[in-house]
Amino acid sequence: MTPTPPAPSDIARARCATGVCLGVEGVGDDRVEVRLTCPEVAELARPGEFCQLQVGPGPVPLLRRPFSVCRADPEGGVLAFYLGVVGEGTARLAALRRGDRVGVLGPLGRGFTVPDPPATLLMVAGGLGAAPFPLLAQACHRRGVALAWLNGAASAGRLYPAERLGAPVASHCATEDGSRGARGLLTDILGPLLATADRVAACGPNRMLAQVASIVAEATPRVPLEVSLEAPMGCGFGTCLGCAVPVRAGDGARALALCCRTGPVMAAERVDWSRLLALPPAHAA
Amino acid sequence: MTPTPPAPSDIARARCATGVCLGVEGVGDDRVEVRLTCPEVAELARPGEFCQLQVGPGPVPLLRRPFSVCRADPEGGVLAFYLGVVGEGTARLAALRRGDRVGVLGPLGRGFTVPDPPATLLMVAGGLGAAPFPLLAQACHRRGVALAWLNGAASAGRLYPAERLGAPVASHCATEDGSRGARGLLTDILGPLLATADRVAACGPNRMLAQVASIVAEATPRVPLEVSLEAPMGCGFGTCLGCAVPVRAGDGARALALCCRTGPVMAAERVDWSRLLALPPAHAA
Amino acid sequence: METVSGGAGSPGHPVGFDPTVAIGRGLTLPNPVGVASGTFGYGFDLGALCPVDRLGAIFTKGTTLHPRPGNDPPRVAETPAGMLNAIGLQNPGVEVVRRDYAPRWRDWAVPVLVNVAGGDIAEYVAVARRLDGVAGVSGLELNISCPNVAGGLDFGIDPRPAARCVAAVRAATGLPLVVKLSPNAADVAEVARAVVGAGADAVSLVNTVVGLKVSLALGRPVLPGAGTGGLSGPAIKPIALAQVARVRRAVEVPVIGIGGIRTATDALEFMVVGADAVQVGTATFTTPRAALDVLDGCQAHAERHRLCAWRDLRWSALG
Amino acid sequence: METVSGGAGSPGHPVGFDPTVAIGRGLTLPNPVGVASGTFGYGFDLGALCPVDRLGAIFTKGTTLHPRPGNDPPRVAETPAGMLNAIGLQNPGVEVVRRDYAPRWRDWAVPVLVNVAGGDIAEYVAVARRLDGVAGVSGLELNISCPNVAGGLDFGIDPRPAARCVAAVRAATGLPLVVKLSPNAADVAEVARAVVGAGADAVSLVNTVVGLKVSLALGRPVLPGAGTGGLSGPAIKPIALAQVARVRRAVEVPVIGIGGIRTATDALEFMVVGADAVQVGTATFTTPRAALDVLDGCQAHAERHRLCAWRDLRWSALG
Ligand SMILES: Cc1cc2nc3c(=O)[nH]c(=O)nc-3n(C[C@H](O)[C@H](O)[C@H](O)COP(=O)(O)OP(=O)(O)OC[C@H]3O[C@@H](n4cnc5c(N)ncnc54)[C@H](O)[C@@H]3O)c2cc1C
Ligand SMILES: Cc1cc2nc3c(=O)[nH]c(=O)nc-3n(C[C@H](O)[C@H](O)[C@H](O)COP(=O)(O)OP(=O)(O)OC[C@H]3O[C@@H](n4cnc5c(N)ncnc54)[C@H](O)[C@@H]3O)c2cc1C
Ligand SMILES: Cc1cc2nc3c(=O)[nH]c(=O)nc-3n(C[C@H](O)[C@H](O)[C@H](O)COP(=O)(O)O)c2cc1C
Ligand SMILES: Cc1cc2nc3c(=O)[nH]c(=O)nc-3n(C[C@H](O)[C@H](O)[C@H](O)COP(=O)(O)O)c2cc1C
Ligand code: FES
Ligand code: FES
Repeated sequence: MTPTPPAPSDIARARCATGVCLGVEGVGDDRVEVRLTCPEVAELARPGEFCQLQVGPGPVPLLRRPFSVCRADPEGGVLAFYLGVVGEGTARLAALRRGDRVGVLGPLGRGFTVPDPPATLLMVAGGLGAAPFPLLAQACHRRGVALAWLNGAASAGRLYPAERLGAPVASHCATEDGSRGARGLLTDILGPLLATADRVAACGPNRMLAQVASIVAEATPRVPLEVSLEAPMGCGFGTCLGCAVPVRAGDGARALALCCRTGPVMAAERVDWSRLLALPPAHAA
Repeated sequence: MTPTPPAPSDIARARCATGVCLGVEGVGDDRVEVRLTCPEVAELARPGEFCQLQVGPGPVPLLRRPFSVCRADPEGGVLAFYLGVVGEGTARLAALRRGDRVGVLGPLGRGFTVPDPPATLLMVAGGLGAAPFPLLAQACHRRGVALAWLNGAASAGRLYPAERLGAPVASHCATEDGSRGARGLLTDILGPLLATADRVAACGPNRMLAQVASIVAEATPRVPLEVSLEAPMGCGFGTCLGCAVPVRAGDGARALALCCRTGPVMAAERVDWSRLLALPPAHAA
Repeated sequence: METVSGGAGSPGHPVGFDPTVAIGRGLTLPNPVGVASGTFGYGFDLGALCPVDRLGAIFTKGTTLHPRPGNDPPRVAETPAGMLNAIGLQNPGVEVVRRDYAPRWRDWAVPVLVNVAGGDIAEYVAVARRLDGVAGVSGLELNISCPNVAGGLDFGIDPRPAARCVAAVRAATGLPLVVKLSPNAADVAEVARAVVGAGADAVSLVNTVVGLKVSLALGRPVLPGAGTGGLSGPAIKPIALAQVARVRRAVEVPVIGIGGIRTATDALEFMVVGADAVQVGTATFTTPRAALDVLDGCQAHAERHRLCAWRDLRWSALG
Repeated sequence: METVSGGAGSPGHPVGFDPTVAIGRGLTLPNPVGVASGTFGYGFDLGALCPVDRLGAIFTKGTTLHPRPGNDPPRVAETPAGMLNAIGLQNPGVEVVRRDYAPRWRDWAVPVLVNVAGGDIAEYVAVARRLDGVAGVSGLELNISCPNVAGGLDFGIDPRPAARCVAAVRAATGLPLVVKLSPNAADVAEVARAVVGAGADAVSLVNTVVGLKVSLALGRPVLPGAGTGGLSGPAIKPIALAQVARVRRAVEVPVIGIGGIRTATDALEFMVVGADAVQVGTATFTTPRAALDVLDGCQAHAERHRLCAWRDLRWSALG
């Protein structure tokens, strides 16, 4: 089974467009989906790619913010992003009103591999890391790939509703407070699920991804794992060199790769997990 | 006739309050009145005093912006400000929606003298300089002072409607394009009106005020003139020393006075007009 | 000081939390949040808008030997996340300060430090001498870094003249001496070392950064003269944090951090990079009680994190 | 160049409007709006997001003798109206530039100037020598002011080493030589005079200002190592304008203004205080075609005000 390899990040596909807000829908507790009309980008976006959204006229906040494309409907020309309020930029996006204009730069980065059927893809999402999976699930489903879904969050209200994925999935979940599914972390229940998967795609905090990677690396038979990483970004298109993440070079040597061009999605074995975890978390930047 | 002297600017009267927007009403072309509920300040504000309005959460724009109190209704707890969009701060105020909160620091500065009756006060307003006159007109009318009104603007749509003053006035106007009243500047028709006035209060651009001052100074009999000056302001309450305007000291020597404490309303003879006009205009700061 | 005192010693604090900050020569601030020179007058202006009694310290407007009228207007202009000022040291002169202001400060709970400025060393010395032993004056802040008067910067950007100036003032007064450093020095740590060597009890930084705003419509700078002024506000906070961290590594004396502080988080960030105390400046203009809000927020943080002293916040790499 | 050329010579301009900017040694920029080093790679990254053909100049990423991997992450952080970066001169080394990149630049309408960096004078000289006479390379911009590598700043803040470095590079190349000045010097005008004396054809300024951001949650700076990085963006515009005005009075050569330029108004403000050309930096990150928008706005301004040359904008007091 040779999966279709991810297309390399191709800046020629990126558009600097303007989206128009169609509405902001609450999703569970403290999470929203922001829907925009943005046909230029909606027709190009692939699973796991991201957009740099402008969160104001500037100069405060100054930089765009990166968000994974959650949904892209080429026919309707609609893009959706899933997010929670963690700071000024996300607060502004969550407060958009219908008709407000938003700068959309994208699609950017390298996305997830969509496997060739027959195959089962296990999608592993921690918290806001659910964002890229509706688009990935729909692409896989259209292609005939079976799907499993493992979602972890602090509480039931923070889980991403499986029915919103837009594709049939075998659904599993873990909550820290035990309010739905297993009590604990998703990594507590990941092991057994690997047996049924041909491939794993994961997105969430770096610490969670590192644990997922170590569990997958120890499982037999070993399944390919792709992870979507985060890094603070200056530009999103490979120019500022600001989003370096530690990777292992071909010869295993220490190296760095740009999260916005080589990633955000990378093969797990490419990532230098111990160096990554030694860094201050991206969300403190 | 000894007019009631203006109260000195008394910082003990200032409140750092929060107003709630009741609405933004269009007034003619490109001008609005912003109405706020702000009882603490509404009960204290006197004609010609101003408030420092917060125009956003910061840090851009950083500073509050000064606006003359246009109306203050102590019973209803309502304040109104008259403004046009000249930059970012005024754009934000004009875009306020009902229910939005606005920081209001005031009342600040020294206002206009309300003359003792019987007397006729001529109010001279250039453009946005109409702002302080509704409050002044109402205070004078309540006191039994008769009023004349001279308003100049670029065109009819920019004149401040006399009926909004809230008091009966003998009304005169000049427009640069001749679309209403005399064609030209208000200073073209000021001279003859002085004969009927016991006192003049003026507000508008520095250049206009200087001309008004020189016309009044040459008229016989000479009537007292008070002008409301503008200066870029850092604080509005006398601390930053940023709002200095050139004045003549008691002995006629060059001196400076703080627009926010000694002003914004000053006796015309106190102002050092030639030095004032030699400065870059406040609106270029 | 080992005792618990002031508002921060209120319930909720771990027993033994010490909110005070020792500056030296007997001066201990009740808490680390002061107000910056030139942004709080001589403490009388704000009245009920910002009651002074809970402040950690008041640093007065820069004071010279004789009254100064200040610069021609315009004197202030807004910039992205900052403002420029070119007040030009308008002040009533030291005689008014010692005769009229100091007596009123005597009964205040808050220590008042007079910010001293001058055109040459002799003027600094003369001002300091006239304030020596004056009841109500808790200390001096030597402003060797004002960018808005001719000569004002020279002392601040070069270690040697800075040290000469400080040594001369040191000899003229027994008052606690804080020296205010300029961010326009090529190496602020060198200047800090020099002034501490010359007798400074503490250093404060940063003063404003030299900046200029242009009016395209006028085809010239907004401020008069050469058009330059001092940049303050949030825009300079990263510059100030970098310099405080640098000075913290260079000297042992207390460091007072200044520059763009609007919130408790801003103030605590300065403590992370080694500030013992802070001053709130420009923020007072938009929120008159900003310093009190900052203090309240810092105290709440100390309680939440059960600090024993502000020092607990310091980045470990700074020792 | 006396002829009318490029987009700015289009209808609406008074006959004789000259949009070009002469740098010296035969290099004339087609218009005054370039893109700044480190914010546009080597000109290949942005593709259709910002077509290069109408740009006034491309200043490449800082280039060293050998490839450099750059600093550990995180490398960027946002600040009020600005950003910090500590990229650490990640670049492929001069060999890749001369072998792979320069040939592709040969057919471009836009002049490409390679930004040269190094750890010592020998490295600057070696890089410059390797680029001398390479087709496609229109000039060098000597970065004696990078705050993010050990030693990078030393050349920029002191006139003597700056002059030595420039003189050595001047001897090694016949290419037009722009020297990029640091805003962290105590007196940028002195450094400017020194480098012009040593053979610089033009100067550009400012590079980033040393800054630091703290994460209170982590109790340490956000950026690794000492925590400092280079501050860029609108926050530093007033600082850059002040320094450009100062350098304009100090030297006769062309001055290229940099710092916080996002709009045509920003660019024109730099011309008011004496800049002959400008570079758009951080703004490209948020608006990839920012430099073209700035150019269009400047040209519209020139038409509206019927300028004969950009020089007409200059503040009269600067002569
Ligand atoms: C490729 C990529 C895809 C992402 N997709 C999503 C998504 O689909 N949904 C979602 O909710 N979030 C996503 N993020 C994270 C999102 O970009 C940040 O939460 C956002 O930038 C925070 O902006 P803010 O202004 O609200 O917060 P800030 O005020 O900037 O900061 C608040 C906190 O968020 C942190 N933060 C800032 N930038 C980043 C960053 N690049 N990565 C992580 N943390 C950051 C800050 O450091 C701070 O601690 C993604 C990040 C990357 C790199
Ligand atoms: C005591 C006083 C009372 C005022 N009352 C009114 C009023 O009732 N209605 C009204 O419309 N305007 C009034 N103004 C002017 C008003 O303060 C400015 O128009 C406003 O600050 C501009 O803010 P902005 O952010 O929209 O413009 P900015 O983006 O700050 O600038 C736009 C233009 O307005 C100029 N400006 C900024 N501050 C001032 C200032 N203090 N005075 C004059 N121009 C300034 C700028 O320099 C610039 O040219 C008053 C000014 C003062 C000093
Ligand atoms: C209007 C104004 C006047 C100032 N006057 C003085 C002064 O007289 N002496 C002095 O040492 N610093 C003076 N400063 C500098 C401040 O004390 C402070 O160092 C600087 O503003 C940075 O802090 P901030 O960003 O919090 O304002 C002044 C600042 C402003 C804004
Ligand atoms: C991410 C980044 C990388 C930079 N790299 C370099 C560099 O390699 N060489 C250099 O001379 N300047 C470099 N700079 C400085 C810019 O060229 C410019 O001088 C500075 O950012 C100020 O301009 P701005 O405010 O428009 O960004 C860099 C700036 C940024 C933001
Ligand atoms: S975010 Fe700029 S290179 Fe990746
Ligand atoms: S505006 Fe600050 S003193 Fe008048």
